[in-house]
Amino acid sequence: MDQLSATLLSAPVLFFVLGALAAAARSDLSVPETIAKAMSLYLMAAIGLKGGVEVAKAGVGPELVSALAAGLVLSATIPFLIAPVLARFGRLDRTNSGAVAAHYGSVSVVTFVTASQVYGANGFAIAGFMVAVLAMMETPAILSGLFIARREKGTLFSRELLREVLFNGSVVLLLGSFAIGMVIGEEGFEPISPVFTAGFTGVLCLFLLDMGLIAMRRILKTRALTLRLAMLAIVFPIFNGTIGVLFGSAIGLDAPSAAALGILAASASYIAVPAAMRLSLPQADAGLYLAMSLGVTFPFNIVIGIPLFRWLAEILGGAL
Amino acid sequence: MDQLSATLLSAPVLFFVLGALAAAARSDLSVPETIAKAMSLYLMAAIGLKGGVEVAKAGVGPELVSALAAGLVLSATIPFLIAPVLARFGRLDRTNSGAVAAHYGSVSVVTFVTASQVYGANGFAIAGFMVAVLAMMETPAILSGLFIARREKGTLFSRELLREVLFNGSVVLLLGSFAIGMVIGEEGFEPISPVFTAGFTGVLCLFLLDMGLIAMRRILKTRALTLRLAMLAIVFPIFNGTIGVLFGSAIGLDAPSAAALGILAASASYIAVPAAMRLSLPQADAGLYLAMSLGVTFPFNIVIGIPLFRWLAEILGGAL
Amino acid sequence: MDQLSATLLSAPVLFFVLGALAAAARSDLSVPETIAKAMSLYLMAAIGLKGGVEVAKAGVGPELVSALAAGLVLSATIPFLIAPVLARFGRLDRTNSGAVAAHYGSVSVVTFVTASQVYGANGFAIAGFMVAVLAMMETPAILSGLFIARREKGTLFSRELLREVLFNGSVVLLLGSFAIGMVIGEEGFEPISPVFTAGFTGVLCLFLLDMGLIAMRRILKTRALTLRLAMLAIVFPIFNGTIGVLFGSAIGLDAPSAAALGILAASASYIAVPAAMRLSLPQADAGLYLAMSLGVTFPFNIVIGIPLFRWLAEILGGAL
Amino acid sequence: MIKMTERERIEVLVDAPLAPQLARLALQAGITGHTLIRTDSGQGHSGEWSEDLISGATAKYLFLTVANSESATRFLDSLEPLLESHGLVVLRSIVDVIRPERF
Amino acid sequence: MIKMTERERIEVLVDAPLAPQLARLALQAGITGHTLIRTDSGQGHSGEWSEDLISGATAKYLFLTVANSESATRFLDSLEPLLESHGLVVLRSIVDVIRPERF
Amino acid sequence: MIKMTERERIEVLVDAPLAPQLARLALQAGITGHTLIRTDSGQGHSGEWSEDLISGATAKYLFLTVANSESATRFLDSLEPLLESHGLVVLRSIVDVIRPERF
Ligand SMILES: Nc1ncnc2c1ncn2[C@@H]1O[C@H](COP(=O)(O)O)[C@@H](O)[C@H]1O
Ligand SMILES: Nc1ncnc2c1ncn2[C@@H]1O[C@H](COP(=O)(O)O)[C@@H](O)[C@H]1O
Ligand SMILES: Nc1ncnc2c1ncn2[C@@H]1O[C@H](COP(=O)(O)O)[C@@H](O)[C@H]1O
Ligand code: NA
Ligand code: NA
Ligand code: NA
Repeated sequence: MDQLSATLLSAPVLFFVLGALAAAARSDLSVPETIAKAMSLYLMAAIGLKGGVEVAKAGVGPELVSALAAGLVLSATIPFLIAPVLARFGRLDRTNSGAVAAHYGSVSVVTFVTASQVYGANGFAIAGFMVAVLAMMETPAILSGLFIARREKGTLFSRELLREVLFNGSVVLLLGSFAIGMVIGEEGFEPISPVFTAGFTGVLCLFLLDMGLIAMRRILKTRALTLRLAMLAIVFPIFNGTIGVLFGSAIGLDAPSAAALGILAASASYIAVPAAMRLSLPQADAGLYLAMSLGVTFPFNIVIGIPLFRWLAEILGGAL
Repeated sequence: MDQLSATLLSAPVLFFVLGALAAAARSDLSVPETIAKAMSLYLMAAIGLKGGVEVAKAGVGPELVSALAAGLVLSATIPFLIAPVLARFGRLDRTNSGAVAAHYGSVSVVTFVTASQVYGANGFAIAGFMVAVLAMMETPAILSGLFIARREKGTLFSRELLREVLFNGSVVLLLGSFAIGMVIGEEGFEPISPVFTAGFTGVLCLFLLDMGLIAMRRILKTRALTLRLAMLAIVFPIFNGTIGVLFGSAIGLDAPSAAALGILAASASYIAVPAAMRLSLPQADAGLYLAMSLGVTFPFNIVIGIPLFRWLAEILGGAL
Repeated sequence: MDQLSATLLSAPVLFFVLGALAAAARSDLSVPETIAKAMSLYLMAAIGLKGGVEVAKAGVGPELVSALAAGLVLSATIPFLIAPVLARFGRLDRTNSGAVAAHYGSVSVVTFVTASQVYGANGFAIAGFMVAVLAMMETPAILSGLFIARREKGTLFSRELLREVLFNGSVVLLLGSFAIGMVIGEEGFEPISPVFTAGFTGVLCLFLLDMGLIAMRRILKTRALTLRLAMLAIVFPIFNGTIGVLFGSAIGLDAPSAAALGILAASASYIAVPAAMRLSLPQADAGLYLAMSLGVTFPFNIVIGIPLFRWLAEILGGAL
Repeated sequence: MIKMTERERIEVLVDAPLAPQLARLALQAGITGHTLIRTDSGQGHSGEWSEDLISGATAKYLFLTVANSESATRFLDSLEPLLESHGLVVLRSIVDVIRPERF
Repeated sequence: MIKMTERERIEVLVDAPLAPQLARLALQAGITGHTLIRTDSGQGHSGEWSEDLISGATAKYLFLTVANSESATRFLDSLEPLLESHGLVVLRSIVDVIRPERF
Repeated sequence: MIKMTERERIEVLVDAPLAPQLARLALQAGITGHTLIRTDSGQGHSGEWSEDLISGATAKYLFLTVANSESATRFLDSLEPLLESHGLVVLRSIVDVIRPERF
């Protein structure tokens, strides 16, 4: 797997590793929280814009619709697939099973963004419309997770929650930038391209530096993460990602986009879903789901998942 | 008006609209306050530098002096023109009339910056020295507004206020960067041009995204804004902007710079003046003047005012 | 000294002066603290990366090892050289002598960064490996300063302090980015070069604007700075910097790198060391050491030291 | 000398996403005003937390409200069902206020 | 056991641009120390506010000062003219302090 | 009506780099919980400070902890050696808490 070293030796991933090492050495290096939030907004706007501009150029075919449908199905279904494993093998109660499962149904924007940068730098370009799939997959899993957690209890969804699901900040920004990209097209994108294209990889480096710090500190601080759950946090991305790649290949996506669907399925949310869970399932243990999604699954995907699902998608692409 | 669609379909304005829509849908999308402040500092430094570099290149003619004088007169006079309307038609007491009037005499840096970007992208370039006029117009209106509000009461101006008026942060940064631009000239600007020129439009997009969120939330939250006052918040920019364009054309500015003087006159402050009013007229209703300037006039200018005053300036330019 | 005007009229230095003037006029201009921290992280990552990429290109010779040794000796020794002067001429007690001395043994990253930008823009390029020397010099002085302050008292170093010294945030970031630069080389640096190279000087301008504000406010607010101490804050950089240049020339560094070693020796820390002193010598007067290092020595080096040590290194380079 | 009157000061340490819910409960108890104060980090039985997370899901606010005794009691009672599930820390003390009619 | 002495704790919720004025009034009342604490948002009779505005004009601080009874009373009295115009929320309570000579 | 019990509220204004040390002392005194609150700026005998410095060395936090009387006293006693050297401001007051077994 030559892609493994290509991934591992790219600047963004190296900065992630640097952050993790610094945190492991208990260094006091840290990125202010508002800066991290700003970089995350920037990355979402940039990836949305670029996707929209590409779609404006290439047009949308029927694969957009099937990819969106695939994303919806994956996000809504994955929680039901893995919740029983969390309960039985992971020994979690129903509330925590539902909360963790919601994270794995949803997606990590930065994992997608890193994959798109790493793949793109090696001539393996994800289709622009996959950004819409990314946005589509953010929130359905929240509803599935809540359904699992409180099957027989009273009201499932408060008004705040519905708003969180429908008009979640990252969903709005991703889809909004995507739409703006489609409206302005290549020509209108040119004056903002220095910020949103040329600046992209550099900002991603700094953001991943912070993610490395946060992920490692999360692991070091956690009390709730058992060995069983840590194992699941590695098994889930492999399992879900494989389903994603297979699904993507089956509906006729090209290899890079099928790999991207794998990345999306494999990744776990650590922004939209934790906030929704604090709101709707406050009894669930935040330390637990963040340790799994941010502390284990995120690093695994950045370092292993990205080359792995490319490799799988290329094999399938050849096979089909 | 083809410029209307050129304005409306430019990336910065589309991001403004995205922000407004997100806020209207009660999305939780938000830009951290310190990031907004940083972008605002960046935009002021950039516009100042570029103005200064241009003046270094083109030299200053007599129109700089007359433009500065025009700006001073407009900023100091507009509050007196509109305060009676606020009191009679708007039914405000004298304190609130003075406070609101001060906002309309002063200017909005971002409205100017957006106009300069939108005009420039369409080959209608505002002269560099208009940045100095922008800085000149920031604070005289504060004194006029206070004079209106407390005509017969004791001391008009405290020491803090005078410092606020003379050494206000944005005035200092605008004029300082302008001076630095004049000193370093085109050659010295080259190494910093990737940040201050190439980055400009992209940062403006993100800033306007935030302004859209803030403006719309301001409108949704306001209790003080009556229908009459909302109408005035649209009539004032049209009236003041028209005066500005006429004045600019009369003193011999070229069409883009006359349009810019219109934009300056039409725009209302939401940074320097509110802070000064909290300090010197704490009884005035902050919810009210921010709703008018930020909630109504700012969006109106971004979407309608910018193309409107260009159109007016071009007609007058042809006529004179 | 033509370099003096080249330094003084460069954009970064002019922004520093603008900040200082604004603070002197008691303007309310300010840069949010988190933004300053973010820019400082950015500058360290950028300088580290560029140093590493250069070393990857040019290879490391024996001068890296001797330069590192020289840096270590300077950082550990300078506190012992100047502490007696602080005690006798400066009239400080032992605690404060040790605390201030530690600052002068350590280094200011931004002074180095500014020198490297100013020198580079005038074709006087510091060798890439000097970044490693910069990192090397950050923390040994902390141990020397503490040794001076509490020679006969119980435990010298707590566990927190040792971690602060070994894994200090800026040391980790500088060395980490340096290593990443060496790994990715020129080719891997290309996609991130728009952020880390093209953006560098512009960000430095904004950062120095803030440093000007902070340095001048520090001076205006200080109560502890006597005339004698202010004089020392100018004598020390001249003295230490001269030693640094001589040392650098003696071990065979080329003129720009010898000048850089002078800058490092001349500069005083205002990030790593103050934090360590609050932790380990809380009785020392923070107002005092910050006034000296940040309020006097930093501006002196930016404006005078940078051209001075270049001039000295060029003379010595010709003489040797 | 300025006249001051006793009121109750209620402080609740609350997860950021739940703060609006507290504001609503306070309103229902007849308390019109509150102020949210930022916290930075902390430690308790459920471990350490700090604001360093990009989601903001684990950030906490100190919810401060001053009210008369009846409203305060109503508010505290309405918090009861949330106490366990939301891990709230609730403090009450006595303060003197000026212009008591406001609270 | 460490010795503690009673002092008065005064807290004033104040608009950011007005905080320096409070510090001056406190000094005039003979109080040398104070601390400003950041707030995030709030709600009162005049509606909601939050720090989300780029001007900072609507941000608020909690001005905290501890003082002996005489200084505190002088300070509170000097606030009287500002109460209405500046919409201040003023709280007073009793605290025990160490090293009472400082306050 | 919800049952409340008296506890002691200890607040310490502390330099940012020293906050972890306080947390350790609190733990040693048997106090498991605390919250750090951000401050912005202040003024005292040793002059003004504000968070405007890039090193964070002069930033301060308000360290807040609620504890029973014995633990609180142990904690305050353990602060004694730091009082002078670290320039701490220490406040104690009484609060009512819910679920007293937590504190
Ligand atoms: N009862 C209260 N408890 C705590 N804070 C309050 C209270 N009433 C008002 N405030 C704060 O004071 C601000 C101004 O109050 P008002 O003048 O009533 O709008 C509000 O936005 C709150 O932040
Ligand atoms: N009386 C007081 N009330 C509130 N905070 C105080 C008081 N005195 C001192 N402080 C805070 O403690 C810090 C250090 O005080 P000092 O040691 O007197 O300089 C000050 O900068 C204030 O933030
Ligand atoms: N005794 C205490 N004093 C102050 N804050 C506390 C205390 N106990 C808990 N907290 C705060 O409440 C949060 C949750 O507490 P816990 O539910 O015990 O984990 C902690 O992280 C602290 O921020
Ligand atoms: Na997923
Ligand atoms: Na105007
Ligand atoms: Na040095």
